[in-house]
Amino acid sequence: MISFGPTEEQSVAREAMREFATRAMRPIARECDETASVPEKFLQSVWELGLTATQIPEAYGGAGEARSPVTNALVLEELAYGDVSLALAALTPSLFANVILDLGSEEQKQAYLPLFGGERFHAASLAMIEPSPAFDVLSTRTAAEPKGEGFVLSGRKSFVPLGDRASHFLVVARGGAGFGFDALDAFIVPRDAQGLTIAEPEKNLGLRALTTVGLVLDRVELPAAARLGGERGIDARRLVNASRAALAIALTGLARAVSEYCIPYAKDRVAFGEAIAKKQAIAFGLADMRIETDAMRHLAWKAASQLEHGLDATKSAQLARDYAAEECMKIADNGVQVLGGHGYIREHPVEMWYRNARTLGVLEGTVTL
Amino acid sequence: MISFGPTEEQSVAREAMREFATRAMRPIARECDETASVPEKFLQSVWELGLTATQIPEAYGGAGEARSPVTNALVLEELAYGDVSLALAALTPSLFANVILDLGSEEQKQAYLPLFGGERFHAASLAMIEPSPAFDVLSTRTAAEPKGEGFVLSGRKSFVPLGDRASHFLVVARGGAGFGFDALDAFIVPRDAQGLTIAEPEKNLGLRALTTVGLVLDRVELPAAARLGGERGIDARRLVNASRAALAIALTGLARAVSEYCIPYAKDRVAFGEAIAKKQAIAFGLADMRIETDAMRHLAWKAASQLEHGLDATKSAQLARDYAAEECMKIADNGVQVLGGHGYIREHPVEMWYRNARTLGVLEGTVTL
Amino acid sequence: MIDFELTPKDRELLEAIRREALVARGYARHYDENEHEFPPDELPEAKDFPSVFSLFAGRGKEDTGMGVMSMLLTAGQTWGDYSVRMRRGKGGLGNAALRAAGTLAQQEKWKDLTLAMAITEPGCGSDPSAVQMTAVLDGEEWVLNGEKIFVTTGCRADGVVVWATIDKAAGRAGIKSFLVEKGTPGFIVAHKEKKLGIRADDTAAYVFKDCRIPRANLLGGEETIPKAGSGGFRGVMKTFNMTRPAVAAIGLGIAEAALDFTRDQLREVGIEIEYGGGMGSQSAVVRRFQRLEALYEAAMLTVLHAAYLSDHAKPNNTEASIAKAKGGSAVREITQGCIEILGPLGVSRDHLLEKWFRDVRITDIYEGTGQIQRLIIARDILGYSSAQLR
Amino acid sequence: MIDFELTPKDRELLEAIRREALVARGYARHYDENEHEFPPDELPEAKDFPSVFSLFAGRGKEDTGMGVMSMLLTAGQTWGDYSVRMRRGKGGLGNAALRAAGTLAQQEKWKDLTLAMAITEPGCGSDPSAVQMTAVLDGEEWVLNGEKIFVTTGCRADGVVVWATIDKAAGRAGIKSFLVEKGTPGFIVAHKEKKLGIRADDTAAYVFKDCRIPRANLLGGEETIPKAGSGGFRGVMKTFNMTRPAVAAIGLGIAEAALDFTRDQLREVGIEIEYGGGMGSQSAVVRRFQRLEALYEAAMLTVLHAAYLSDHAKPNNTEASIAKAKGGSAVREITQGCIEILGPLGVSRDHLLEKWFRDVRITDIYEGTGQIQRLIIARDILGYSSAQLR
Repeated sequence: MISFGPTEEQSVAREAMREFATRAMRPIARECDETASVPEKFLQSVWELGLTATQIPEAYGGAGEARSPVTNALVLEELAYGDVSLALAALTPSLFANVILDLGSEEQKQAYLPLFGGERFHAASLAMIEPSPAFDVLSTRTAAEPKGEGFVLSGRKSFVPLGDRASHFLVVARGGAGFGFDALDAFIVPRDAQGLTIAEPEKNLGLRALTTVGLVLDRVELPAAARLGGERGIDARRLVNASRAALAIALTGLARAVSEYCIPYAKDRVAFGEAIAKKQAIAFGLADMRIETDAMRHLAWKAASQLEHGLDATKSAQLARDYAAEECMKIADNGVQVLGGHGYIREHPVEMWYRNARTLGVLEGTVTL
Repeated sequence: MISFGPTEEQSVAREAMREFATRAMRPIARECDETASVPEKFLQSVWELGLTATQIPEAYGGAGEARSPVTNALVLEELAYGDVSLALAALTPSLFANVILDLGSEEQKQAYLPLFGGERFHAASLAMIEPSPAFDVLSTRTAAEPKGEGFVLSGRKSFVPLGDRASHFLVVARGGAGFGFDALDAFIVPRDAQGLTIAEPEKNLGLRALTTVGLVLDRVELPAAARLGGERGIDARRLVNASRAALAIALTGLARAVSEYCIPYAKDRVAFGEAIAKKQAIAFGLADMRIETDAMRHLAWKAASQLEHGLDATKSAQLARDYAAEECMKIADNGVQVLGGHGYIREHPVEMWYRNARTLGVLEGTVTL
Repeated sequence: MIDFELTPKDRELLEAIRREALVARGYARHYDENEHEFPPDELPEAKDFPSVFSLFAGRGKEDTGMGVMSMLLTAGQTWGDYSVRMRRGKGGLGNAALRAAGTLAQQEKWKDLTLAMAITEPGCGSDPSAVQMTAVLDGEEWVLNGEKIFVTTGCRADGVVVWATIDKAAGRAGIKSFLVEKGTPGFIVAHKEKKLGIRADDTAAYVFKDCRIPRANLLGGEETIPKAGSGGFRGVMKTFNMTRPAVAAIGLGIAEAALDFTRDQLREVGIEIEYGGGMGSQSAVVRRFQRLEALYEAAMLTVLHAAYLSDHAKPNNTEASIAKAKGGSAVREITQGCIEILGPLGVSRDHLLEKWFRDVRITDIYEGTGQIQRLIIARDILGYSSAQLR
Repeated sequence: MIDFELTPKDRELLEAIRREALVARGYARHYDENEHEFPPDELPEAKDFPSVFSLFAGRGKEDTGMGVMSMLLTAGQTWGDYSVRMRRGKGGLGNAALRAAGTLAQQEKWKDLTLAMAITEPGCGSDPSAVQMTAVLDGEEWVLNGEKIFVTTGCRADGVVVWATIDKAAGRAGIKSFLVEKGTPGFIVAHKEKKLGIRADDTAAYVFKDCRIPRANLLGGEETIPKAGSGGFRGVMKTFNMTRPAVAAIGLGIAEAALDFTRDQLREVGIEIEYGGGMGSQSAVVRRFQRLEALYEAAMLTVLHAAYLSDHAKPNNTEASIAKAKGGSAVREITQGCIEILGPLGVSRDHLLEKWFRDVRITDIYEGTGQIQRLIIARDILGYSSAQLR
């Protein structure tokens, strides 16, 4: 049944996150961007909201609530609205845990999910992106060669969230031969694995509060049990789709932040004798921001809902992500223009959102639902 | 030396064409569109302007003025400004003659150029397009197999201008093996060639006053002399580049027609108590029409100038044509929007220009410089 | 619960609609080339089809809401051909107005009429508040005088819901909707417009000359002018909260047909639309096509969202305009893009794509242009009155 | 004759500029990460390069005009790095104003100064007519009072051309340009702005407090207010007819660097940008890249066109705004698109692309936003005064 109505619980969760975003994220966002760091205190405060643990079954040390990509989408939009860099940092543990939940073997769930049941923030991450021009997940070069019972991983990864502190990495690699998703696998690599080098934090255009690192895998030897999903491996589409749906809704939250910042600004700012909001060129631009933010959200919700139903979301997730990347870029770009010179200086957040929109729009595998 | 200044002669020619477009084309454009026909009287009147014969050397029965793609671009913009369907019909003879001039062998020039030195309008045409989805000149399927001294042509063509009355067709076909331009050749096919079937006039979205037909070539046997350029054949790029540069400037003329029609309309039309031209949404749209029309013209001029210098215009012609197709579509689209309901009814020319913009934007080989 | 899956009953209904629509498509070119000829209420090939309406029976709480469903059905019809909208009984824009603004008695009385909606006048484009047509109460009758243009289904309709002012000085507040039945003396159908597209449609111009109608034909029956300025006008605007999304749905059904045709044609030359890969591994054609698909999905979802709110009796003025604005621009880009992708073949009248390109262009114009919709949205988000933002 | 080919002398000059520019590129990241640190007038590696200016000698009628050439040279500089613009002697925006509005004597007197241009005030964005800063004639001195923000090269410059009104009641007509040298009492450089990009640039805020300058520092020397209303203001606006295209050229040089970098990176993974084929035979990456190239070409040509008109003393107010508006939007789309094409690698600070993305974003903002330029264009084509179209 087609419905745009969140459940009672979902509405409550969304409200709580909106309040948290305004209270705990907005005030520190600029400083975290300038210093390119995320305060432990913040990570711990989000941890205590239980975002990662809630949907882990009690058997694995979680709160045992139903796994719901839709609920996670509602939560992510609000956190991204607060600050998308901090949101991705806070949700990095889920990037590892949710994938284990969805695609891991029983042994893997038992082995790794309990890591996230504790009191303290625990980081584990996903390594999908590679440092090559026009990178596309289908062009993944990191290879996993069978060796005896296990595998040997070789390759380079970049943009690994919280790689500086992650205890484990889910590394996407080309297992089988051939092109396309069927050739892709993921492997659980502990931080201290032989041959794994974790580079210094990367410096990026945006999402600066989110620490990302590069990984070099030089013939990293892994046991058979390290292969995600065990013997049968995984359908890498599921992994990519969840990431794209997540990016789509994160971009929606970011776009909404821009739009909601511009509205009061345009009403206050006077030029040629009246509020610039009364100029059609500005007013229509603000209307378009609202139109596209709604559209982005609907597309992301549809993908999330298909994920929740266990349906193939390959099409809906791709359309949602590509659409959101393009429209969020336009919105952030127009946000700078609405503020004019003030949009170019770091006294206002729009220049940061402009950088974040462009950065988030080209990343994959850095957040999931 | 970079210069945007036409010569004295070019300025005079442009003025004359502008006057002709307003006097002889605008008044009949709508009826020609509704009846899908072009009056002989009109073709004859353009013929008397000598557009085709002027740049044919006297030795071949022409007026012997210098061959100038730039001058032709200035002329074409004005004619397209008047009515692009009639413009293409009027210039169809040049579509054949100019290609012979640029790429034909001495024998071919002597044999065919005199056809255009007479008093009466003489039609000959070019057949490049084929009726396949997402047609691209590089995907040309019409094939020319060597047979004895000559060739055998087989394939289908569409959108052949004035094919209903053309005495000869320059048929683009895949001569050599391999992909790309080097495999392309052109052949001179007389109307009465064995195996050539000329279909009924096509019905199209736009350019309705321009009669176009489909050709079926069923093992048409041709002598060696029919191959354009003789033994050495041709560089098909030259053919395609000249066509694209021409399309770019024709689209510029069409865009200017829309833009110049909308300006007075927007100043006269009152809504919410004032001329709609005073609404930023309308005014900025009109400004964008002017910006892009200028940009389209500059790109087309650059390609035409490179053609005139005999330089490789492959890049400039492609950029100019693709850019013009996209921007002219936007301008025509916005033209309809500026007129609102009046833009949707056939009392105003903008709905016709909307159809013409979309049609012209996907055609190649229907006009040249 | 947020969900986008159709139930079996939903699918059954949509399949029935599309089956009929596909029959209509067989006549699409005929009604395009024979402008103003009316399609029959029932096409011979569809005579024995079970009535779609019978399928409405037995729909339950677990099925998609009727408002959302009506948008999908509307799109399903025009996916076949716009002319399907021209049949009687299916109801015109005026019927929506009657449902929204009429009293129960009025809705009952005129429920069997196909009603057009007449708002635009030669002098005022998308500016309803500039309505010049007057309605003067004379005893138990209203006397109407004025002109209307661009009246969709103006000839075919049995009657019309027309906007007229009972007090020009009151501006928008003075504007009321009246129902006028065909055949009423002084109600003249002036002429039909020749159009770019939707040629099966009849777009008429009306003249009202001392046209007398019963006092009871004032929709809603409220003869006084509300104090709170634009209140009365807002009442009139309410009319549009399902009409705006519906108009977008009409265009989107056609846009979907264009996408389906393009996908099929590309398959003919071995180009498959595959998903999952990024820009780096896509062809220009596939990427462009997927952008158009995304536009379709995005626009359709804004339509369904506006209808969903209406189904749950939630205010949807902003969302209705979002649906109309997004749909209006999406269908333009989609049909323009499909032709760009298919090239010369796309502009040939051997296929319907070029017709769909012409038909959808009306979407962003009638029932309030995209500019008007953006004004409405901007006012809502900025908290400006129509006086503050023009 | 319409022509777009460079002469050998043109090429020589451009190559020399680019050679210097490439040296500057080596320092680009440094000056980006050390905001407000001034680049030296001459970089060590470039010390022994022959002076570019020597190459101006011996240019003839057959060579490209100086106005057009200056645009190409400007773009050639920023193709290396925006910081090149920060050197002394190269002249700031104020120098252009001095050349355009100053008397010959004034031009001679201050020819060696690098001059900033101060227009914007905290209260007025792109609305110069709202200038609040006042200039009052007191004997042989003008007394200036007011604030200016977003003054490009405000700290580095030796002086500034500042807009102030000698009669607020006269509106635009009362606005005049004054030259104020650094060190003048009452002329305070308040602070520097932290910016998204062009960080080697210094953007300052000024405060003028009873700042006294010689009567002769009024550019043009015209102390009376012209009858014909906006005449005086138009005089001021004349300043911009080469500045607007130049500002676009600054951005386009950077955009070209982004295109070059992207092309090279794609080649690394075997993607060649080939021309000639249509959409049907292109990859998504190649088609997108070529669209960006077309945008660059189109924008650059509007810049050269505006300069060409100026070289031939033809009015170019509309064309100057076209160049600024087109350049401002083109550089945004180009740099956004290059990152989209290169993906994650494009946002890494290991490369300069992300910096170029930040640097060019100022183009559509300073010296009149894209909206202001469109207002100017619209007024010109519609024949509206600034009062008629706001």
